[in-house]
Amino acid sequence: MVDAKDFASDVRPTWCAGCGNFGIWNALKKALAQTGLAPHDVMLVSGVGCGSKLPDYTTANGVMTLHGRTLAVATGARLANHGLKVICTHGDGDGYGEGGNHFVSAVRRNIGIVDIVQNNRVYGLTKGQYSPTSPHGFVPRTSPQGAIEEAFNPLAVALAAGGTFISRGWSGDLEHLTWLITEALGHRGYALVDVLQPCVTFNRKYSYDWLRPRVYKMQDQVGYDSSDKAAAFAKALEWGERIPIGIIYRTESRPAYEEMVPALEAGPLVKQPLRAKTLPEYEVLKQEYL
Amino acid sequence: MVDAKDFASDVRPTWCAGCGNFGIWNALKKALAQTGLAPHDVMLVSGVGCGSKLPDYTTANGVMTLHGRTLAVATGARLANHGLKVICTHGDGDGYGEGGNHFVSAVRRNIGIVDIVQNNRVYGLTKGQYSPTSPHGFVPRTSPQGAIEEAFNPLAVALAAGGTFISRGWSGDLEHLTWLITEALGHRGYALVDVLQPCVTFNRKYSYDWLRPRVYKMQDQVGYDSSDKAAAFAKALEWGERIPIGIIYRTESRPAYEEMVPALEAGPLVKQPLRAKTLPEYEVLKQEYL
Amino acid sequence: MLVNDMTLKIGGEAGQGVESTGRGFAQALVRGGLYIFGLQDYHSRIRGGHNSYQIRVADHDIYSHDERVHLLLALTKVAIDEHLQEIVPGGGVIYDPALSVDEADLAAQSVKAFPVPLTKIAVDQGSKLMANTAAIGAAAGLTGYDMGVINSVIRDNFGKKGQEIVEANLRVAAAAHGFVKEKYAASFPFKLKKIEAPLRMLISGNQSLALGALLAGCRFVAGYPMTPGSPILEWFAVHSKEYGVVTKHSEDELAAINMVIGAAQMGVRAMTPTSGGGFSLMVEGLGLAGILEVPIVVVNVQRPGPATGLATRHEQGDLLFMLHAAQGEFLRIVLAPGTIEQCFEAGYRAFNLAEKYQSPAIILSDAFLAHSPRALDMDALDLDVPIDRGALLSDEELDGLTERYRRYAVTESGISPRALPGHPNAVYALGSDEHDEYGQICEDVAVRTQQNEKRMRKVEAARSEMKPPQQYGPPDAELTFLTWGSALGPVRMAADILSDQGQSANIVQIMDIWPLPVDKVTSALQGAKKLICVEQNYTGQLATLVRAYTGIEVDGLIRKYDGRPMSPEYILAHLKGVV
Amino acid sequence: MLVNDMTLKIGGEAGQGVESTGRGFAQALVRGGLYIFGLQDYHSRIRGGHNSYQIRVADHDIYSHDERVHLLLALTKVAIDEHLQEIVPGGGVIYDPALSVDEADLAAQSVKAFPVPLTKIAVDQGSKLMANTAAIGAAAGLTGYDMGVINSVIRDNFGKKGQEIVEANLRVAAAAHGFVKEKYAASFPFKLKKIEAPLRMLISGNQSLALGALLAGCRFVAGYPMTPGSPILEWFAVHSKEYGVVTKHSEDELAAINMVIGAAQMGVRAMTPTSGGGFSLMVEGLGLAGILEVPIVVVNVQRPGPATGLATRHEQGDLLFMLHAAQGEFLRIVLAPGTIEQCFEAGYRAFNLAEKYQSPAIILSDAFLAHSPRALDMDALDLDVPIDRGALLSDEELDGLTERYRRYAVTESGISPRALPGHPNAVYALGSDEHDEYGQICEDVAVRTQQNEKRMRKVEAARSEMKPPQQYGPPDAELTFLTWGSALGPVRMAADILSDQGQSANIVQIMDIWPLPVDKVTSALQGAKKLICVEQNYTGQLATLVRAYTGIEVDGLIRKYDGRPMSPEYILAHLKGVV
Ligand SMILES: Cc1ncc(C[n+]2csc(CCOP(=O)(O)OP(=O)(O)O)c2C)c(N)n1
Ligand SMILES: Cc1ncc(C[n+]2csc(CCOP(=O)(O)OP(=O)(O)O)c2C)c(N)n1
Ligand code: SF4
Ligand code: SF4
Ligand SMILES: [Mg+2]
Ligand SMILES: [Mg+2]
Repeated sequence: MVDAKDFASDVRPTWCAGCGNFGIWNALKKALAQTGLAPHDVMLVSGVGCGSKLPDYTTANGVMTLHGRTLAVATGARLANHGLKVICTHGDGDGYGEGGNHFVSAVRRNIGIVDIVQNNRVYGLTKGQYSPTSPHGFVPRTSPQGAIEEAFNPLAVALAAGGTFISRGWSGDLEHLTWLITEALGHRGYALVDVLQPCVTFNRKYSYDWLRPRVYKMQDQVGYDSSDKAAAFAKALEWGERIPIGIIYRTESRPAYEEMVPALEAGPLVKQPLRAKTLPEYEVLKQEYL
Repeated sequence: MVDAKDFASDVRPTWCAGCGNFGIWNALKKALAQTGLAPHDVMLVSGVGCGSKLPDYTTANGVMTLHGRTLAVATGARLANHGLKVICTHGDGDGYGEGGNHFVSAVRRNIGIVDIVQNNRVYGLTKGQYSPTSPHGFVPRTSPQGAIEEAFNPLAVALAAGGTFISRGWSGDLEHLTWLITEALGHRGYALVDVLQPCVTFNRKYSYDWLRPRVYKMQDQVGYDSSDKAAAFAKALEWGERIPIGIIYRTESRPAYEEMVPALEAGPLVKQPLRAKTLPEYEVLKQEYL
Repeated sequence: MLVNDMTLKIGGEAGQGVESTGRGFAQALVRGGLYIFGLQDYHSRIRGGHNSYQIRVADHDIYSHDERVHLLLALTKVAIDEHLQEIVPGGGVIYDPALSVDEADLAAQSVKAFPVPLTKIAVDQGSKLMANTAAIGAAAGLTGYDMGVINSVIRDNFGKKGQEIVEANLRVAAAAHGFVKEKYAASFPFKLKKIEAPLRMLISGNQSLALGALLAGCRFVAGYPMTPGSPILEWFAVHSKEYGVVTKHSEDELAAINMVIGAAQMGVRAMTPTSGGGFSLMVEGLGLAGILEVPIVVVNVQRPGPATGLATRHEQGDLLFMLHAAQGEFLRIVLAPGTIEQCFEAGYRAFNLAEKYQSPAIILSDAFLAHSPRALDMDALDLDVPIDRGALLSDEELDGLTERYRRYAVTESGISPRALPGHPNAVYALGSDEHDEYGQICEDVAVRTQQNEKRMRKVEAARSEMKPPQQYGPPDAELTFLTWGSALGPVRMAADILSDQGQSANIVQIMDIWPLPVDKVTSALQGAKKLICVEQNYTGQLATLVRAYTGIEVDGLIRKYDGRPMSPEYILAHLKGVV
Repeated sequence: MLVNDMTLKIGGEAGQGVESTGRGFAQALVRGGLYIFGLQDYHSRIRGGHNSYQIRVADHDIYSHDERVHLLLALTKVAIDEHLQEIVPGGGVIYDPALSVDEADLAAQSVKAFPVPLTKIAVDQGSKLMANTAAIGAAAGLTGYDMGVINSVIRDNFGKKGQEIVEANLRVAAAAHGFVKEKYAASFPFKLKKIEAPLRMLISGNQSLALGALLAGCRFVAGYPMTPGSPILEWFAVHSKEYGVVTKHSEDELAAINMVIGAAQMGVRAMTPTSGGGFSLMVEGLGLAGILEVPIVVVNVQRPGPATGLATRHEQGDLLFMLHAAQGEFLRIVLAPGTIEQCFEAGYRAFNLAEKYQSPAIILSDAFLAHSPRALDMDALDLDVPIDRGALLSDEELDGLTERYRRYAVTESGISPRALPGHPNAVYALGSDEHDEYGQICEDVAVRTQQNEKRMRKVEAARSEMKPPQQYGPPDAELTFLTWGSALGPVRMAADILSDQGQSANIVQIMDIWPLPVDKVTSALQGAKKLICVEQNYTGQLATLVRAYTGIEVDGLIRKYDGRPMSPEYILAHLKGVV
């Protein structure tokens, strides 16, 4: 049996002590082990940022790509080899800022990727600029005027874009987050796991102490129907004194993108030979030009 | 008095006969005239595509930018000179495909731009590929498998992203579209006018005959409260036998982005001198390095 | 009377079927054993404007169009206004008398007027939509061309519309043919005659490039539509189900190249076609492939810039851009084919080189090459292309791995044996930061130096494998043309004309652009008595490149930057100015 | 005893305040009339790892660090492990005895150990957080430096935290100073002595560049954070309210450059700062500015690639990329400053050149230049910078306009008088397609040719205005260094050392990179007896550029590509290999 420890690598994370990324990392390792996946069954794709260094600290296949391009690389990887479980781990700047267009497209496309967004509501690695999810009025060192825009709401946008698994996790609750990730791993299409992740260095406001009393679990909400879009939209907009975590919306009715691609019916693309047919069968292509 | 004709230029549009862009062009000219704007008061910004050629046929200031970058250029233009009315006219590929990240950001930013999207649900100028708003199953000449993704829903996404004026127009109803654009011109922040625009050459499905019987006007819906987000979300999702047009959601409670920028309190940036202060007042900057 | 040596041109509005008519006639000529070279010219608009399709035909292989037109099929009056000057004395124009053309204008140019009631014939024998078929029939009648092959093309092209439509078109063609043959054929000296010959294909650069890539095992193509690169994406989309290729029209070009990187890292041969503007958006991704050492293929089918420029037209303005795109330094392979055959070759070689050197490979094509069909012998494209996957570790080799896998093992050649993700013995993560041999992020001076040098050693390794320039013509010629890309065709035709005139010229064409095989280029150029560079840009980019690396300065530069392709006449006319 | 000629180095973990401590000490030195050059070195991580801040100090102006360290303030044991080798014999290390350092290791290198209970002193006199202040006090004690200036810096830097904190820090510094002075000062031969001098600034390249741009009237700055370019955006954000600048942290770099284009088209001077990776995303926008002829300024502060590479480190790998970025051909101005003063100059000249030639202008800086502060005389930066808005039509001129305004009027210089949008007499639309004089989309051959030639004429016009290379040293030297960017500093120091050794070397620095002033460069290089190019990349990009355009090939190349800046010692050591 694979154990969570099998997913740790020799490299010590460079995250600040107390960083919420530790919680996400631990939950991911546990969830992978619980799901029975081995390191070689997994492809971790990240971008650039504090959180995006996760694959460097993890024993699993991985690619740390460019800032913002995480989902694009992951989509190509998934289509080339859907035999591997493709999981993205990247920051809110990477996922919703620089990578905003890929985010909306991945949701809409319902590509079979688990997308864990380490949402600390700030740019960590570049030292504290505001991010798309920073609230209006957030004043980073670098911008004394503060953020003028309203915060980006990933859950609501994912819902509007046709998402099929939309959830929020919280890095301060290992057990819940582990469970949430296992659920996401079981989803057939694109699964968003937006994680509340304290950045103890640059975003003092969303600290553990601020978040812990506010979060509450959707699974405890009797009567909540996670397949009801209108209800999900209301929940997605909820923020402040009470912050819902867990699965906001889920439907298994839509096939994943890769299930609909004819060329993938014969199995993962990379396992197929370079040529799908014999050479003479390609000769007929020349007939098109007679 | 300015007349709609004053906004026409000598250049004959190169659009196909029957193209829905004619309706949008005429409505825009009428709306501008009705609003009392003169050609030099207006800055039209577009991208690349059939619809994006509109500024070439119009007498007004204009910039036809790159495919997808319409809103970014327009945002810079607006911040540099909010004395001009900045209006974008661009296709669905430009606005929601290549320009997807700028779309979500402009909505969230609530920058004072009227954004008219010529939504023909196809790539016109590049000859008929599917666009983000093409429905699942749309089969263009170039892609016999058809579109696998679900269509992008601009109204729902704009709502989720915090939009303050979200509307749909229809190029087959000049009067209604003219009215809608005047309303958008009166809005203080970002105003989305997504227009159903038949492409008679590459998208035969969404023809005038298909659309005309389906569209109905929101202003005729007694009891509809366009400031109710939940109701708006439901309306935004409505598509098929009945297609709502008009204002889906509107709030005037949020200031436009440019209203919150300190440097713009003194008036349009371009009207201010290159240096905000006298030379000696800049000398104090050197003190920071002592 | 001149047989099988002429140019036909069809001109009309966008939406009138200029391209399909031109292609149909060209097809008929090829089926009749003739060689043709087709040139398309169209505006960036869907309807209206003026388009044309020009067919140079001969009984021997030809490499480009030229500027003389012998027969114009004018679907509009504008077509005559636009092209009358191009028609040789004694040449003619077929048009519908409804166009109200003044025959005197034609006569003033010694051009013959051949009014033919095309629409009327079409309406009488079939329907109004068949006027173009009438034009084809008329052209056949005038030139004396075989109606059997014309009819075979009509049957094939209208076949899927049903037997009735086919029959009607055949009637229309026959009627127009009969009308013209009787009335005008005797007065037109340029004739076309079917000859016995093996089967030939009528194929363009984009098509042969796609074919080469498919045969190389390309199984993943992502792209965002952009003229003139997108036909390659569309070609794959059309063939995707049959040949098991995943094609993806992505949200933008940033996504396209990054998807391709993801697919290639998994081990699939993957490609993205685009044009310069789309390539601009792929620049960062190119560097990602460079540092990750992931083999990808990017096709840039050039069009005139800057920015949107002239979307449907031709230029070779991106050469130096390809060589230096993206921050930092890393190997990229750049192949610039100049013929349809070379497009095919580049299509498969790019994959082999990319995988061998674990680097991005760029195929730099251009609109002229992409869109212009030429007649090719069937065996000109040998589908049994070599496949070299480079240092790719097999499952068996990985099974035997005993130590931790080092994705970026430092080797003498700079190439590190590659394991595809998924094997339990080779679990590794790689990244866009500088990294150590295992792929772990690492900022050490020694590691940086080692890895940087390892990557850059691949440049020299690849350089030594790059092919020498292609050379054409007598080695001791008075004049040497240096050229690249599709300019080669017109240059070859110009050199032939010069040699017909008793002058001697040879040609050095550089297809393997980067890493520039400096020694091979130097030795190819060293003997040149007078070196003239011909390229389609303003600044003379190839000449600059050659000077930078070989020190050889050209004696003259023939440039063209108006968005239209070179022609032999243009080259000869400008030769006077530069020598 | 050696006075005012030494290097101090502070080393510790990220998060320990290495940078602020180093900067504080450097400030105190500058306030004491000394010249300093500061070198920062840090990892791409927020906490942990090993960072350092090195201060070269002298009584005369200096242009770079060098490799000898005289005094190390070690905040961690790692700092000693990392830097012991750099310390000169007789030099020393200040550290807290809690670090459990083996003094024998130091002694083996003839380095003196100065254990000081920094934390204890801090705790006793103030708080634990003030250990770095103790280190500064200790360094002052050891070098005999004036506590008055140290105290003034403490007062200023801690002032906003309140009087209590200031007092405590002063006590801590004094205690450490007293401790060290008494115990160790006599045994340390390297001393620092305050001298009378005019006020000087301690300023880095990013800061002076921003200042230059602000004074040029830059009122709009958009960018997406990317080290080492983002400090420029942050500088403007901090000063935006006071000086009326609109700053925008945009959704991505594509947005940033396009916002800047929008703002500049409206008439506002606008800029976007980034690094190579961000620049890669701006490539398409650069071409847009090129064809629209909109004056924008783009700053690329280089860091090592490819891709993410070494995010916080240094390289000069993007030179040729800047020259060829984007499809098609158009003018871009490229200025590559090599000193803090030149950063300021580039900051304003870029705007003047951009507006004069209605083109994008790129300032190509680098991490070393951006981050390394140097002491500058107050009048080294003359804020009264010239402003030239080029052919910008005034409201009065527009009032008098009688014919339709032609935005792209064909002129001899290629420059068309520019009207800003908003005037009733000059209503026009422009676009990224090729266009006619009015800005209307146009595909005509003649118009394309005219407009393309018009734009390209600006290249030659700008070329003639580009400054000749900067030259340093005796004209008839035996050795000529060719260099660019921040490599200049170490090259100057190396040349000084050579001349101290009785050899003679001079320097040719090219700041005005593009359009390369070919004649001026040729004449600057022509007399060179032995030409050695020094640059911080693998392939020798400046040498390639110079050869491509002047035909001059360098005799040798000194390169460095490990992510760390050049040093005089490195140059001298490698000189042997290349001459
Ligand atoms: C194209 C590009 N732009 C900018 C950067 C610089 N950059 C690196 S990480 C980062 C932001 C990190 O924020 P986020 O994605 O939220 O991750 P976090 O560090 O907070 O985990 C930025 C802007 C880059 N590497 N590439
Ligand atoms: C970067 C870039 N990619 C691709 C293109 C090619 N292109 C031009 S227009 C267009 C799509 C047009 O579709 P849409 O925006 O919906 O406009 P429409 O023509 O339908 O009005 C594309 C892909 C381009 N000009 N630039
Ligand atoms: S800066 Fe913030 S996000 Fe980054 S490692 Fe530190 S705590 Fe975590
Ligand atoms: S192709 Fe479609 S969108 Fe374009 S002009 Fe024609 S009808 Fe209009
Ligand atoms: Mg973050
Ligand atoms: Mg469209």
